[in-house]
Amino acid sequence: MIQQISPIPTGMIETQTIEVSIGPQHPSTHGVFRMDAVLDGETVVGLKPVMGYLHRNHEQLAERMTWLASIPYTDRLDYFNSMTNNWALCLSVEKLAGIKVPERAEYIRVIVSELTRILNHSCVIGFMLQDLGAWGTPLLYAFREREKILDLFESLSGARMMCNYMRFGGVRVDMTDAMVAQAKDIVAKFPRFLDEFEQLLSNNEVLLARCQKVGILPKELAINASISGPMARASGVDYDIRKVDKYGVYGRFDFRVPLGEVGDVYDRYYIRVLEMRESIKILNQALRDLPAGAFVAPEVKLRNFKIPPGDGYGRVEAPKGELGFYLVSDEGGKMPYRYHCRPPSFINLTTLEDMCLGHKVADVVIILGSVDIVLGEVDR
Amino acid sequence: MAYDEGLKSELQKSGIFVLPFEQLYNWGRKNSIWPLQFGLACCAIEMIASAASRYDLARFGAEVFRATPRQADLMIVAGTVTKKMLPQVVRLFNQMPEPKYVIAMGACAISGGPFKDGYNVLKGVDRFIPVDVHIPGCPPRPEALIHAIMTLQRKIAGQTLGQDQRWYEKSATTEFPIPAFGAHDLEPPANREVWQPPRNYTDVTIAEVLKK
Amino acid sequence: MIEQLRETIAQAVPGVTLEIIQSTPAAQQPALLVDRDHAFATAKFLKENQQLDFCSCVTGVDYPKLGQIEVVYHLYSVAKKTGPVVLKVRAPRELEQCRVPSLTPLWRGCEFQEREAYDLFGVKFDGHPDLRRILMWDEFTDHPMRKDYVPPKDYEWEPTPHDDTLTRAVEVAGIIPPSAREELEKAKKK
Amino acid sequence: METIYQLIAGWFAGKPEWLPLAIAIAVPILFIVGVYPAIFAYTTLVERKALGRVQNRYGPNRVGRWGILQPLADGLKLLTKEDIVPRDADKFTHFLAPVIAVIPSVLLFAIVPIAPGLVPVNLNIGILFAFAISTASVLALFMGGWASRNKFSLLGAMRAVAQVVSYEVPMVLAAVAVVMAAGSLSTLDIVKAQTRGGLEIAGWFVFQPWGFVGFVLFAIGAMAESARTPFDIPEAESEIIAGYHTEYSGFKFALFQLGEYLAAIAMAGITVTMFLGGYLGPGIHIPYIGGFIAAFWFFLKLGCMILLNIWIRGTWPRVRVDQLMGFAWKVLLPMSILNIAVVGLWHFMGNKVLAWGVTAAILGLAFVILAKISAAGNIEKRTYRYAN
Repeated sequence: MIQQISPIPTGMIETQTIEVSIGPQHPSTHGVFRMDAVLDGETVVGLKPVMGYLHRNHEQLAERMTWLASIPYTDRLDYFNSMTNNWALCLSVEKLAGIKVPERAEYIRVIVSELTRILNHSCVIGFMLQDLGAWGTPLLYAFREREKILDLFESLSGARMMCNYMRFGGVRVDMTDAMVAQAKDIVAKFPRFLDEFEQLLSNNEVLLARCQKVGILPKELAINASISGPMARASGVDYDIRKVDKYGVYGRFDFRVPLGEVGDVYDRYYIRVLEMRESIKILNQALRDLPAGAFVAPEVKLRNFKIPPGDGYGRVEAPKGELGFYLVSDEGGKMPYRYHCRPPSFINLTTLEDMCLGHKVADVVIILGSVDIVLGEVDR
Repeated sequence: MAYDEGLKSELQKSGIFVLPFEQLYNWGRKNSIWPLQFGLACCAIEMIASAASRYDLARFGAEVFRATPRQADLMIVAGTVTKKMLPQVVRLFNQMPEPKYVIAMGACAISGGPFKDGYNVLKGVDRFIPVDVHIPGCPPRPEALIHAIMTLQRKIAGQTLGQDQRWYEKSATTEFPIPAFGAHDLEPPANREVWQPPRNYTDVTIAEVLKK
Repeated sequence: MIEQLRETIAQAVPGVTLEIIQSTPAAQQPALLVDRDHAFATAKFLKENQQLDFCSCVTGVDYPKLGQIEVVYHLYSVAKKTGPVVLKVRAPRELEQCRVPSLTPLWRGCEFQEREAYDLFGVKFDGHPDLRRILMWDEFTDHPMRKDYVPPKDYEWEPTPHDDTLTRAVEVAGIIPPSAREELEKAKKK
Repeated sequence: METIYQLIAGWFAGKPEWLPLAIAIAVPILFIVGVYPAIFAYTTLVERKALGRVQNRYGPNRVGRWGILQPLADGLKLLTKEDIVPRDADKFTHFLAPVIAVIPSVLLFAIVPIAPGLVPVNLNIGILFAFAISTASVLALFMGGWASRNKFSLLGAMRAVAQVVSYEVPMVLAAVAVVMAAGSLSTLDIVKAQTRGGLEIAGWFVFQPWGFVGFVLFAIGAMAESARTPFDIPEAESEIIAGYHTEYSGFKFALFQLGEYLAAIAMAGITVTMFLGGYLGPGIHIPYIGGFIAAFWFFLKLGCMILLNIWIRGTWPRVRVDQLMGFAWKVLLPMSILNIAVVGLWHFMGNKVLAWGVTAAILGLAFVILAKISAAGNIEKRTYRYAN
């Protein structure tokens, strides 16, 4: 008898799934990204990412212009981190052409890249909390800090966001003593901001309840799906290109790579906080040891720059993950024959569906926020 | 809509303030411009920066970024408009209630900017929707966006009721045609009602310029 | 190093044709060109025996002179922290025959990148779970990254105040708006 | 109403009998329709400015001094915006929803006393009336979400129904405790029951252990009922665009906002009345000006509650739907039921100092246990390792 009055068989209540298109204009898709979600009530039962709304033909344009002319375009790939994008292209070209970069330029590159990493991570956390519904406060705090770093970039390169700062064989202009002092000042003050930020958020019950055990990405899947950057490290993948390739002068600095255990949204949030602290360590060392000397390799002729025929792949650890450039030079060597950008946030989206299934609509936006995408890079 | 300035100042002296309805209407509109929370590319970050603490768009009453087009007055086209995105941009513009304004922020929104050569990039959003204010720059600084909002405010303050306004002509439709995705390009590639190529636009070729 | 790898693969995958393609002299990233039929088996061997568990970068390259399109895979090992091993597969350029085996069943990271290569180059990946266009819209029929792609003529050249600069740019750097290219060539012939 | 009638009945001795009655009815209505919407308008300005301060910026300051005319400009603009009704919408319901959203919120003010004896309508079932009316507002949210024919609206409407209905229960039970202590459902009597001590402060229910718990429960419930952060999931901007009012433009949207804010203000008023001693405060017994001082205290407390609301909004993330429901049913409901029992205990214990200690201990223990049970499955402390 009990069998008969036990729960209503699912077939008796007729339910329907609804299909919702989240994006391309949506406050939490971080630009023009779209997710075709199938919802059963509030639960996500299907989700397909749709991109291409910002496909700006960067690769084709680069194949029509000289090697040097592509540098300003890389600024606009991941428009938060123009410095690391510049570095990725310069590193690849230097690898193909066999250019040796002077010491001072390498140090300056490390300094600006780590500042960029801090900037990116703080803004990403701000955006993620905006998606959580914190009404802009953490985001605007992050933007306040960002302005300070952008001031330095502006005095360094003349532009706030699109720095166009690096050149093959070095950087465009030298870092003066005043700028080094400014950078030291930023680095000295940043930990206080980070502490304040953490005090406000890291132990907030709502944040913990919302973020923990949401959007779990297992370690094996992370490796298999080519996930890179903080997202992979949050899943426990010990892979940091700064440590593995030791490009530039990263081999000389003492820093650690934080790893997460669970691989959920909270881990991805906290790994970024920890990485910011490690970046500050690197910055302190780099600013202390900054050598004198040339800031650009004098033997490199940027006018009429040519690369011998062949191909090559160079990569850096951008704040969002592995940013690489696959370049092919043909007979003339004046322009790239093939120019391919390996964007980290595009590939990090591969597992979005796996992470979102079974969660609520409200979780989808924070999972996307924790993946940290920038549409300029996803669609190029 | 003529009114007597002399009478107005005369009355003002005796403590009576007269305001034409038009001015009151324009004052209300210009001081409460709510933008659509709509970022396309790089410029969107500067748009957020202009709402953040150093630049603070809120001073002009314009920080209420509404996520739904139904409640927004101003569309800031912040970034590159691609051909894949364009139908959605036009649709969003159609969904906004009149009176509505458009700011084309950055080189890409104005003309395609550095990406003008691209096969998927629209060469200026004004080919499909009417633009009120253009901001040059790649990306424009937040000050430039604030200046654009002030320019828009001046523009609104100078408008007159009942004339030349899209939303006052009963016959004119405020729906802008949404282009369709074609096999090679958008169809049609431009809305000729909104945008006409400049004079000599098509018959001057680069070859002729080179001959000079 | 690469010779050694080539020998190992040749023993493990019978019937495979392998060719070594050199990179630029400085880059030192020689690549293995695998024939289409054995590409999947080779990749499987590399993943399972060489611990190349991380497929970082997938892309296509169009070679109209060879009449072929090349798909390039960059493989790394997270476990051993080595790499890259570059794997290349070639297919004819004609749209119907332009097919290579998909490596998505081995590395999920290839999923979007292979879709992108399909979208931009028209390479069909056999065995891909969800091969659709990813960057362009579905109704689009061209493959714009091919070298013979002609973009739609919506680029209307505007006379600007700095025409002189533009002219100089055209002469010196060879940067020509694509729509103006034909006209320029015609003018030169005259 | 009665007070005004008695006050002015004498002046109209020779006039028709209905005149003083009409005036007595009209004055409170005008007061409610005039003063509270003005408070709403300036709440939006204060909210924008306060959020600005929280976020290190100024907030509106260009329209008039300190941006004082900003709400007027906003109102004017919203009034003159085009009114869009989606083609597929249920037009009548779409029109009706914003109207219904405002009415219950306005009616709520009828029972909020602002000075001794000065309450628009002294209903002897005042609290019951308030809950009956406030639940009606969910109807408007659902109608608006359903009529819009928008998937996001529909999701918002569903969330609104689930949320408001769930939070009604602990809220009413928290109010039951107050009603038990005061022995009346009338709001005036509830305020009177808190009259004790020198400065009219010591008797406030919020200073009793059960009253404090009730206050917290009621404030949370009120926040959820009026869909304010962190319970603003029916219109969660980052998830479902604007929820139930996604498809509303112009003045209809303004009406929804008006309804939401008025409900929040009215709920703050009821919270003040029930737990914070209403209009009680030092100096309310001074002749002639005592009434004004009482009104001042009431509006001061109301302002504090509104500021608390804004402060929370500026700093807290939003909770998720299932967590929200779980919180209502697993934490708030047991607490509110226990609270009722504790009030009974309080009532029957003679020694109030001992009673204070005992009830505080019981409630504190219960809270700790409930917090442990509800959080155990989810929140964990994490440590992070570093790669070698």
